[in-house]
Amino acid sequence: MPLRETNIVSGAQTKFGKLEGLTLREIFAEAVDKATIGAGVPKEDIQAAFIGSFIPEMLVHQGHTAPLLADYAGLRGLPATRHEAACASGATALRAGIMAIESGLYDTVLVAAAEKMTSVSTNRATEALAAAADDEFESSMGLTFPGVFAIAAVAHMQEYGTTEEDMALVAVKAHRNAAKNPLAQFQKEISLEKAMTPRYIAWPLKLFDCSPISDGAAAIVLTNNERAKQYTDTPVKIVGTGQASASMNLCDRTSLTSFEASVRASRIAYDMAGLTPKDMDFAVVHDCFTIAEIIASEDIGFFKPGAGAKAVREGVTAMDGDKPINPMGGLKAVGHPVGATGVKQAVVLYRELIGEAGANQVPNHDTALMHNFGGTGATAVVNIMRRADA
Amino acid sequence: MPLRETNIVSGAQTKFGKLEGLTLREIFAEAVDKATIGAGVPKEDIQAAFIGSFIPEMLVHQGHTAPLLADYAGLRGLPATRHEAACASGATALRAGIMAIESGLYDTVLVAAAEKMTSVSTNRATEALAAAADDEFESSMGLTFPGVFAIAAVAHMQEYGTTEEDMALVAVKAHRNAAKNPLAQFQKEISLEKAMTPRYIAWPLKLFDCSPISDGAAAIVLTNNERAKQYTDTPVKIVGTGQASASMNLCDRTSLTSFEASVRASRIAYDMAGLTPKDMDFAVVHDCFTIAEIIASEDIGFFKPGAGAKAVREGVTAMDGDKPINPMGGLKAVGHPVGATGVKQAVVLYRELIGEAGANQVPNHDTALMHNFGGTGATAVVNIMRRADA
Amino acid sequence: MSETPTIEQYQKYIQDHDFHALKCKSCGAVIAPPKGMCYSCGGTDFEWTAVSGKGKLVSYTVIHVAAEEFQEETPYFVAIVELEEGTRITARLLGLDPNEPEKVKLGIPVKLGYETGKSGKTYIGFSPA
Amino acid sequence: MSETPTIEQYQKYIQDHDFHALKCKSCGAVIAPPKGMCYSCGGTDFEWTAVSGKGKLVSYTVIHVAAEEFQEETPYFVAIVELEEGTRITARLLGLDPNEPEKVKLGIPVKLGYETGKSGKTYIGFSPA
Ligand SMILES: [Zn+2]
Ligand SMILES: [Zn+2]
Repeated sequence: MPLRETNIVSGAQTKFGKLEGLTLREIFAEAVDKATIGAGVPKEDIQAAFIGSFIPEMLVHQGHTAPLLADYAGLRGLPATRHEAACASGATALRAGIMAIESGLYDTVLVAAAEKMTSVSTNRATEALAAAADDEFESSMGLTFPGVFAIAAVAHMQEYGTTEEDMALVAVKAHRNAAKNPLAQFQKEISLEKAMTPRYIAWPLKLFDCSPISDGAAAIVLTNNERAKQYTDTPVKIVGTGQASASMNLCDRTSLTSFEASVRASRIAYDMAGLTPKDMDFAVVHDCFTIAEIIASEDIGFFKPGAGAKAVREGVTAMDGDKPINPMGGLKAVGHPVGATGVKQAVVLYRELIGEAGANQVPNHDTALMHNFGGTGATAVVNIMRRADA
Repeated sequence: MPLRETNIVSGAQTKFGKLEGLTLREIFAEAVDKATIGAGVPKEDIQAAFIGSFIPEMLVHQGHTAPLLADYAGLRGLPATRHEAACASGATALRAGIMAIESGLYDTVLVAAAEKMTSVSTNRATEALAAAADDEFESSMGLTFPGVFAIAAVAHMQEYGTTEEDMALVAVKAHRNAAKNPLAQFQKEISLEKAMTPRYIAWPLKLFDCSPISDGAAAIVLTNNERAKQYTDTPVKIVGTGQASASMNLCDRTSLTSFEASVRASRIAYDMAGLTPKDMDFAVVHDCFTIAEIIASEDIGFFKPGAGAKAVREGVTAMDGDKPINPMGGLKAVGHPVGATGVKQAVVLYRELIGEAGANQVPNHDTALMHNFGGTGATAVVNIMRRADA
Repeated sequence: MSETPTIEQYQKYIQDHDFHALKCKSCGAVIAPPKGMCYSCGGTDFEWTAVSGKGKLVSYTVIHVAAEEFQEETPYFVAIVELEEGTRITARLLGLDPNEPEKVKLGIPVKLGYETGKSGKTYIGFSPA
Repeated sequence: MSETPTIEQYQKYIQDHDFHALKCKSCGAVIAPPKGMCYSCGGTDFEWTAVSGKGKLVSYTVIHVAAEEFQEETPYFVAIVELEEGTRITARLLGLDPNEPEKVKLGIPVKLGYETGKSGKTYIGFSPA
């Protein structure tokens, strides 16, 4: 049965990138202000805040971030909880918001997420990100976050003939889309040649296969059916939601060419919504690395296993293709402030679905899917959204 | 309106203390096994896991802890999310579990929490705990976690005449109760004289005013009304739940002698349950420091502002008093593996309410309240529970 | 952007021994430490303001066990002070003996100053006025 | 308690160049790295078992950008290897040139060994059999 009560009535993000001179809480407050007072939702209407952030402990030496961020953003006193699932932190906060609305405990809630990553060195950020993998059995032998995806890439290349060039084409598409997105970290197209520059991070993944280190925040407001119309004429309904996990260790997974948690989460979300991949007009997927977008496009059922690379080559996932993926530029080119990404994805769906994505607007925009995953696929969240009037 | 669907059908904790040679995941799995297979709840019945942990990033260099812990404990593939609110991490995980059940998205869920603190030095643990305060404006000038409670203690002493001896009596009571609790870190009574040993941590708080550094885990199973009876004849219903926040900075609070988030959270919980402090047979409150128990006993409405110390002196909060508080020994003597505490409190309520608290059984046990708070009171969660047959 | 008060600038003012608070452009409330929204009126536009430096002692402690970074500085006072302008801030206490904390009286008038710790970091501090 | 396999002991075996896996007492499944519950049968009782050390290469990468602790060791291989006994583990690859990763073939037989990194820590590694 589709979710009954959950509507998105506003959504906003800060610019992503190196936000010089601004702290985590200032970035967070900017997104909250845009999604509340900036969108006609008074802060007094917000009854609870569900906040995603991955690793402020290591990046800015701050835990207990939810009340801190909520208070700074003028949401003093509200129940404010932080949700952490590595790169899926944002989407797990969103799911908490969904359950809060569906349970009837709250009418209107804020879901917001932020990460401040650029105040530490690249090695230190790499170390913080490695906390998303298994410290005892992976990170402690020097396996990195890109390294895990590189291992998946090598398996995918071997099994399906995916090439380094296919991966590079994902980066080229991401930059092409982001070039029109004023909130993106990189607003410049890149050539295939440039994307293929052999600067290896974790072979065979090169610099341009990797999403950057970014600061940023995003926020949305969820409300129930009764209240939705008081904020907007075009609420977006979340009709299906799925979350699944897998073993943290890549070595314990059944398959290296598919992320089982993504497959399971999307199946649950489709079943709940009563929809299939064919019904999706577009998708926003978790392209932390180029290979991750290819695998995700297969895992969510847009393409058969192994057919993801071909879809990229043939432009099927381009903005004007049959199944646009990451029409605003994805993590790769818009940036990846880790914990914020899941909520930013919801903002992208919201803006595209209501037809306010500007130069990045996809032509068909009734129904879409977001796919956010955590770490190396140990957490996956899939949400299916639909314009209320669609 | 009271919560309708949420039942606790099992609850267990590991021993708290220095659990030598065991990692976070092993401790976690022990609690999960006790609360599932050990209590007649097959793991296959669990549909989602809500996990509390405060700061594994700094204590054991591990983020993305929910899928890691769930997988290790044999809950592979389930949606598993981590909830963080400093020392209230456990209770925020519990609230997520409540909303999951009330929303109808899940029938049976696990709420579990763990912390491994003893693998680092005391200074390092102090630093990790300080991440629960405001890094920019408190921790960065050397204010510690005990320091914040010391500031509150000084204000309480000035305003109400509370004394260092009153605080020491809280410690004496905690140790007296814990002496009968085989899972407690300290199972030895202490004299008032010993509790008054002038070894200051943050003046006027002394060593025996502070809860210890501990390892430990706790887990409970929540299920809806339809399923509850298949696991136990004595489910415990969660009838009211409240959460509130306050500014992170103590200096921004209206009052230093009361934690406003505790007052607000308990008011919400009482209103939801349709009950008052008079209806409570006993309470488990967050006694991270002795002064915190005194203030909490006032904030939850058991005693008037300023009357908490008198209640301790007169034995009202003792196991055989009119309003027993922390009958199993509290954080002070049972231990305080930070993120695990909120779930452990729920386990205590569950065991007391169903009459299985052994030597620590309170005489009246129909209805009770748990109060868990985070950091220096910036998060507070209050839940009111009642035996289903009461 | 450059005129909008930031936390970075707030901290820099302290390091420069030139404490500034925020002032709400809508209602005039003086706010420190910085907030993104005025507690009094909900305004979000702020400007810098100097303060008189006069205040009174609200409460305090003496830290004996600290995070590694500060352990060398123990014992030291940390206090909450209410400024004449109405806002409260967390600061060190100066000119008092941390080994005789019971001699300090709440409510005494204090004045703003600065202290440089062994770490080289400068803290706001208040001494009896 | 002392006979129950722990993660601490698993790591110690590796440091001692004496790799051991867990064996499920109910179904005999060999498991490494350690788990609290057997994936095959749901059992929770384990004992230590030695392994043949034979396996095959499932996939791999070469790390160029690492956490600070490992940066000095770059470039280095990290691989997933499936042991003859059926379980898969993450390990270093030994005896191959990390500057020519494209020459490594998936599926090749490998045998268990050890490598001590510049940090002084010992890793499990596999070299072509
Ligand atoms: Zn104002
Ligand atoms: Zn088995």
